[in-house]
Amino acid sequence: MEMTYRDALRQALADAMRDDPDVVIMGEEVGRYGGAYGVTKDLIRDFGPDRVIDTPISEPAIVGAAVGAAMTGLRPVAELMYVDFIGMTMDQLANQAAKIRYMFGGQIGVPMVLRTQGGTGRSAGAQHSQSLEAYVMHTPGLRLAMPATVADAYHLLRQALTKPDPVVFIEHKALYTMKEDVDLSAPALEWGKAAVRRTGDDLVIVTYSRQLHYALDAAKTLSAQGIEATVIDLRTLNPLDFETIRPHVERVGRVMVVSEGAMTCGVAAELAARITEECFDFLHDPVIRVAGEDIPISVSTQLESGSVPGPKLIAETAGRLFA
Amino acid sequence: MEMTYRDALRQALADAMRDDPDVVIMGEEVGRYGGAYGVTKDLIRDFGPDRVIDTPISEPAIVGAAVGAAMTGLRPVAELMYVDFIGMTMDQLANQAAKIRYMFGGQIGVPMVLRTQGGTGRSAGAQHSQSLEAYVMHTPGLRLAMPATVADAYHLLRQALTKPDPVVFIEHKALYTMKEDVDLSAPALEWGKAAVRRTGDDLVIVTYSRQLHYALDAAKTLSAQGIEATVIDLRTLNPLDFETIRPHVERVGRVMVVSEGAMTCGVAAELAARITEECFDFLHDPVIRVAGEDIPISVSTQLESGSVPGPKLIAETAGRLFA
Amino acid sequence: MTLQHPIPGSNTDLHRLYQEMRRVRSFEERVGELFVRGQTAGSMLHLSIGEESAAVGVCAAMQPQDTFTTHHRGHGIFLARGADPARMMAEIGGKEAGYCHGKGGSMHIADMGLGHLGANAIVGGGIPTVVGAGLAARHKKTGAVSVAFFGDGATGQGILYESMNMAALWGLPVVFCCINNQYGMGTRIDQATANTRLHERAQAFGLNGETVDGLDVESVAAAARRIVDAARAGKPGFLAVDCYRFYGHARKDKSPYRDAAEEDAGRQKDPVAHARARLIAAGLVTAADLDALDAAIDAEMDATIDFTIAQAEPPLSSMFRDVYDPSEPEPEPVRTRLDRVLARE
Amino acid sequence: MTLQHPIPGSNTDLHRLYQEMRRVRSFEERVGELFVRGQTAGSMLHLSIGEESAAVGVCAAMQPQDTFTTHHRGHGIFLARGADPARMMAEIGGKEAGYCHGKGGSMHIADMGLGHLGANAIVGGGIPTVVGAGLAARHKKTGAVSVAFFGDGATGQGILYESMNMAALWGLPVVFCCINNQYGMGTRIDQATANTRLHERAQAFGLNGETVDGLDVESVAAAARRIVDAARAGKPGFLAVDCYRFYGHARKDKSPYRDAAEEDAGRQKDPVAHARARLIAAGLVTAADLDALDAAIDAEMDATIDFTIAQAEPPLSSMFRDVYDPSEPEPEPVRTRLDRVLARE
Ligand SMILES: Cc1ncc(C[n+]2csc(CCOP(=O)(O)OP(=O)(O)O)c2C)c(N)n1
Ligand SMILES: Cc1ncc(C[n+]2csc(CCOP(=O)(O)OP(=O)(O)O)c2C)c(N)n1
Ligand SMILES: [Mg+2]
Ligand SMILES: [Mg+2]
Repeated sequence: MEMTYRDALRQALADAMRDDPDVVIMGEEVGRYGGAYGVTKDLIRDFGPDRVIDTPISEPAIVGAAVGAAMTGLRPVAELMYVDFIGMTMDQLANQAAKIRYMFGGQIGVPMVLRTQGGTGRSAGAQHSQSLEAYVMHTPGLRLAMPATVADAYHLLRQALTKPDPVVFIEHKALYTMKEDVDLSAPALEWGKAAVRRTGDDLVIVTYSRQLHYALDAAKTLSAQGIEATVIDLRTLNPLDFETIRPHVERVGRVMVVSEGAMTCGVAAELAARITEECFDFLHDPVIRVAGEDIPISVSTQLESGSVPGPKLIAETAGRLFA
Repeated sequence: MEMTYRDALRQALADAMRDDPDVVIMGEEVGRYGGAYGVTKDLIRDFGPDRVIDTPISEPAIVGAAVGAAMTGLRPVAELMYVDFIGMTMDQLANQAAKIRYMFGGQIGVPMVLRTQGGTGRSAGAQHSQSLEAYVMHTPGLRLAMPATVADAYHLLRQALTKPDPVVFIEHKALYTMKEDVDLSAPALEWGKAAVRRTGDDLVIVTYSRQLHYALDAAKTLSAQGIEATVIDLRTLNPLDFETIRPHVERVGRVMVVSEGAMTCGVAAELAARITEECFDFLHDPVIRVAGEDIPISVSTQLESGSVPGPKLIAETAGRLFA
Repeated sequence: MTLQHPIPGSNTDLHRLYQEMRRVRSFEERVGELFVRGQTAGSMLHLSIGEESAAVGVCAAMQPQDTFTTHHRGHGIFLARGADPARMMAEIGGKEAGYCHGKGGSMHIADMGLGHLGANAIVGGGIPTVVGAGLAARHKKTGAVSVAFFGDGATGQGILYESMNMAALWGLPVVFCCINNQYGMGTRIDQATANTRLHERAQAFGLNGETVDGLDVESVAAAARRIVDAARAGKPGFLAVDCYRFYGHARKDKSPYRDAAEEDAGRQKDPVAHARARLIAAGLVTAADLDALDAAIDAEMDATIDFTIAQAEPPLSSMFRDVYDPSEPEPEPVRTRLDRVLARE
Repeated sequence: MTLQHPIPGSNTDLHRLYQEMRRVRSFEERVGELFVRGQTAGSMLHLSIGEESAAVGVCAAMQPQDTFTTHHRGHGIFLARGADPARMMAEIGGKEAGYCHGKGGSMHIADMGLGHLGANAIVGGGIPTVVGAGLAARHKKTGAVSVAFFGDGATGQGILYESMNMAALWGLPVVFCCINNQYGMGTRIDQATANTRLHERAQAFGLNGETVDGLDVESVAAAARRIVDAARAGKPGFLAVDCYRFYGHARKDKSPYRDAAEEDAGRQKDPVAHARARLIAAGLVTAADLDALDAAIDAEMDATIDFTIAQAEPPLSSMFRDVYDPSEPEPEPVRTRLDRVLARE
């Protein structure tokens, strides 16, 4: 069945709400408006305003209330309209949600999901285009899922809604309208497992979220040049599935990591450091980091697209590894 | 002259305030109380309540007000009592302070300093012991200074107070009482330059803040075993002075990076990735990351000290590189 | 700093206020058109049609040295403050000739010359800025008041209360101006709060607080003058201007969450039409006079579109500029890094 | 869930309230002593001496199914709710036998059994929690009210207003209880805000709002009952309890920013002494009766110190436990990673 990423997310929410009466959605415009990107469309009609809760524009308290709800028996899906707003909520997220189980000696967990979306692609400017997953990945106690495919949009969200710990779930704004043929009833890949989306013997590309598609595009270009890439989609950044990455790196010996987030101290840095320390003796070249520029994002479309990786940069850079 | 890190910071503030009438300090308990760690003691007496401003407990607005003051002619030093509270202020810091110059096409800068302190050492628990510099280092537009010595406490703060862009200045809570013999009138090392604190031919240790002292301790232990380490103190993480690091790495070929922050996606990851990609052909071993555990910090002193690097872990790990 | 009011002929206060409102209306209609033609940068465009009296009335109470911040729906405020509509339009179009060289766009427009400390795409993001500007104004004795403009939706943000508390505590020359267009996206104000008398919150923190009906721009200007003058004298204030968002939240939103009857009633509250009617009724001008004025305004605003379309995008080379001060090195581009890494001797 | 009141003999309401307050006072004196002896974990210890009527009066108005969060100065509240003082003392001592196995300490104590959703070292950090708990209580029809306890200093935090707004908008069974001990560290409440009638803010958001004098625990209990009962019926409320922080902010702070006269006057406002005097004046008990009760309480609390000192620290092996749910793998220790990296085949 063909379905968009957006619709798969909605389906996951609806199915989870049907299966678990404790699932509630809360956030700005999630109800009557149906979500700024349409993900929660009609859910308020189907589940009512007590389970699809429109909130005031109060990001810190939205996350804080979700923490409290999760501690007292609900399974809230809090929504941040843009991951760019996570800065207001980092205290509730990192000091409360992430640490409560530990600080309280294991008495209680915080089984909430924080749904949000990030990335470039709509020339939405410096405060609506960021890729801030590194803040989350750096914070012990927070799980982090970033689906790249329609099937994962569905399955990762369903799985996130069964997890005992807080999950930050970051969608990509440029993927909502992406359509794929999926059979949602087919068995899902396990939570926490990376997916090998393509196999080749010359180069391993490790990536996630929208950059998966750019990497696959680039892999096609490279294939035409006789370079065959393995492309790994991490799916979740916490847990990070190194065991899927390792054998490919050891087999191939050349690695590129690709992330849309700013390069310095970002996810690409972690991946490069991790791969290098675990597989040093197998590497012919340093792990190549392709990531977002260390600059804010402009509204100007040409500056915007210039400031994050794309298929061209990935393919060109990979090609030069073999020049 | 012997002087504590705390007194050097106070001296820097006082000297800057004398030299520049636009320098104002604002934060919780900075005035009458003299600062939670005594750094601003008596400054309100010397400069008055219009320049040493006690604020309500409103971290987001403290940072936001500093942004506005910096845009309109003041040079504010905003204080966050603990870096752990940065989560409430990340929107004002990362979406406003860091991006204003860029978004507004270079019309105006935000010459503010955000002084705060972090790290373990006082068994202050999960919400008062973190090392969150990676959030800042990952954010384009923010400068980041982390003094390890008494002289740097003074000079880096003085220099930060002349910079055109926002500087996050993170002190270490365990260093306030550290005393060193310093001549503050001696010429200061340039802003943005790393300091080579010790030179040896067997291993390069790259670190900053309190871990510098642990690394120097470990270097002594290693020296007794015949292993001589070069120890580099970064002083500022943005700018990052790679040009000081490079020749030592190329010369020595073995590197350890040490950070108190959580390992995953932290500063140690960036340093390891950067050193590896720039100096790959010179490395005998992968860059070794020694960093904080990916867990919250406990109040229990033994769990607290167990969760961050110390001289023993650094020396043992280095020793094993040569076993 | 000169406030530009390029169309001459103001003969009464209301006449000038009408003219300013009419310019905002005309600009907004055209920027919406530019958007539809795909010529604006940015997927988001928020029009202030219906809210002109707030922009014009409050700006009329401000002095040249005053500063301000706005929310994402700030075109009208900036225009009322004297912005050059062509440079505004160019910025919204993401062009090099714009106020921010095309980097900021509609939601991040600013101009230090006119005291515009910036629009903001973060709801509430520009509110604490004025507290700092107020501190600086007092410290430097500039006599400036700093005004934060924001929507009713921003009353959900805690930072508003933190900022009002500081302003009141320190007696700062600061004004919080809430343009209450009844909606934050699809959420009506009474769906976002249990007490819609928003000024009561300001009073509870010790500020002057008033709500004024935005239908009549002269009432807005009078209320603003009370609040701004008191702020200048050390008593900060809050002014809510009640109005109605005539169109969708952003240009593409058709407001399906509002019914036609409500929208019709809301659009009756048209401050431009109201001022026009009053001017004519007072016998000061004829409809023909105003038609001529309107036509002149529309022609001026039409020109901003042609200007914008003719302008160039910022060059790719500007991408790394202005992350830091020009005296500092630019961030190293990823490509430059890759060149070095891939070169390996 | 059983509320423990281990000392029998309550014969009147005030007698019970006195007893509870006396237990808090006794506990706090002893925990301060433990701190001085270097036996507490954590460099920060905040005593609630002088604030006993807030803890005891409000808890007296709560029902067993109710939940709550506290600030960093929360020992008294937890005790008043029925905590086991030995396990509390052990937690504050950082011992395995404590409520949180020594990981949380004084500022992060919690107990799901008694509905204690956690103390917090972030000023204001536990406030929105009760909004969520209120939503859950309504959803699950538990009949529970959730109470956020916090200090006057937390009124500086915007999240309080966001939370109150939500509670009022949704009619949640939630109470915001501000223990106004006049100081946030060294800052007196009138140095932190221009309007110290804090309940007016709650009213402006549409909540019930009251301020009560903490000298008289019966008045506090009565006010709390009004506020809590109304919240249970769907009208959330705010209660400020005026009291005085008898000692420093933390155990080591000597409050140099307060003068002796002020402190003397403040300490006159002693809810324990006041209740004692009233009990005796009413002829219900004699001073000797109360002396005996006090001695029994002190003996109980003395025992918590011996208990705590005898307990073990949490084992190092517990360090990686409870970051995630026990069903999930623990985070990999740095040493394990290093073992692998250094091994290299
Ligand atoms: C912090 C933050 N939260 C949410 C948004 C998304 N958003 C943009 S405008 C808006 C509604 C704002 O309403 P209001 O403040 O009344 O301004 P109006 O659009 O009515 O002018 C929302 C929710 C945002 N930009 N920033
Ligand atoms: C977010 C945050 N800011 C600052 C602090 C430091 N701090 C701890 S307690 C305190 C004063 C709190 O005063 P109040 O809320 O009145 O509580 P009290 O200590 O009087 O009980 C401050 C500033 C903190 N822990 N958290
Ligand atoms: Mg609005
Ligand atoms: Mg207090």
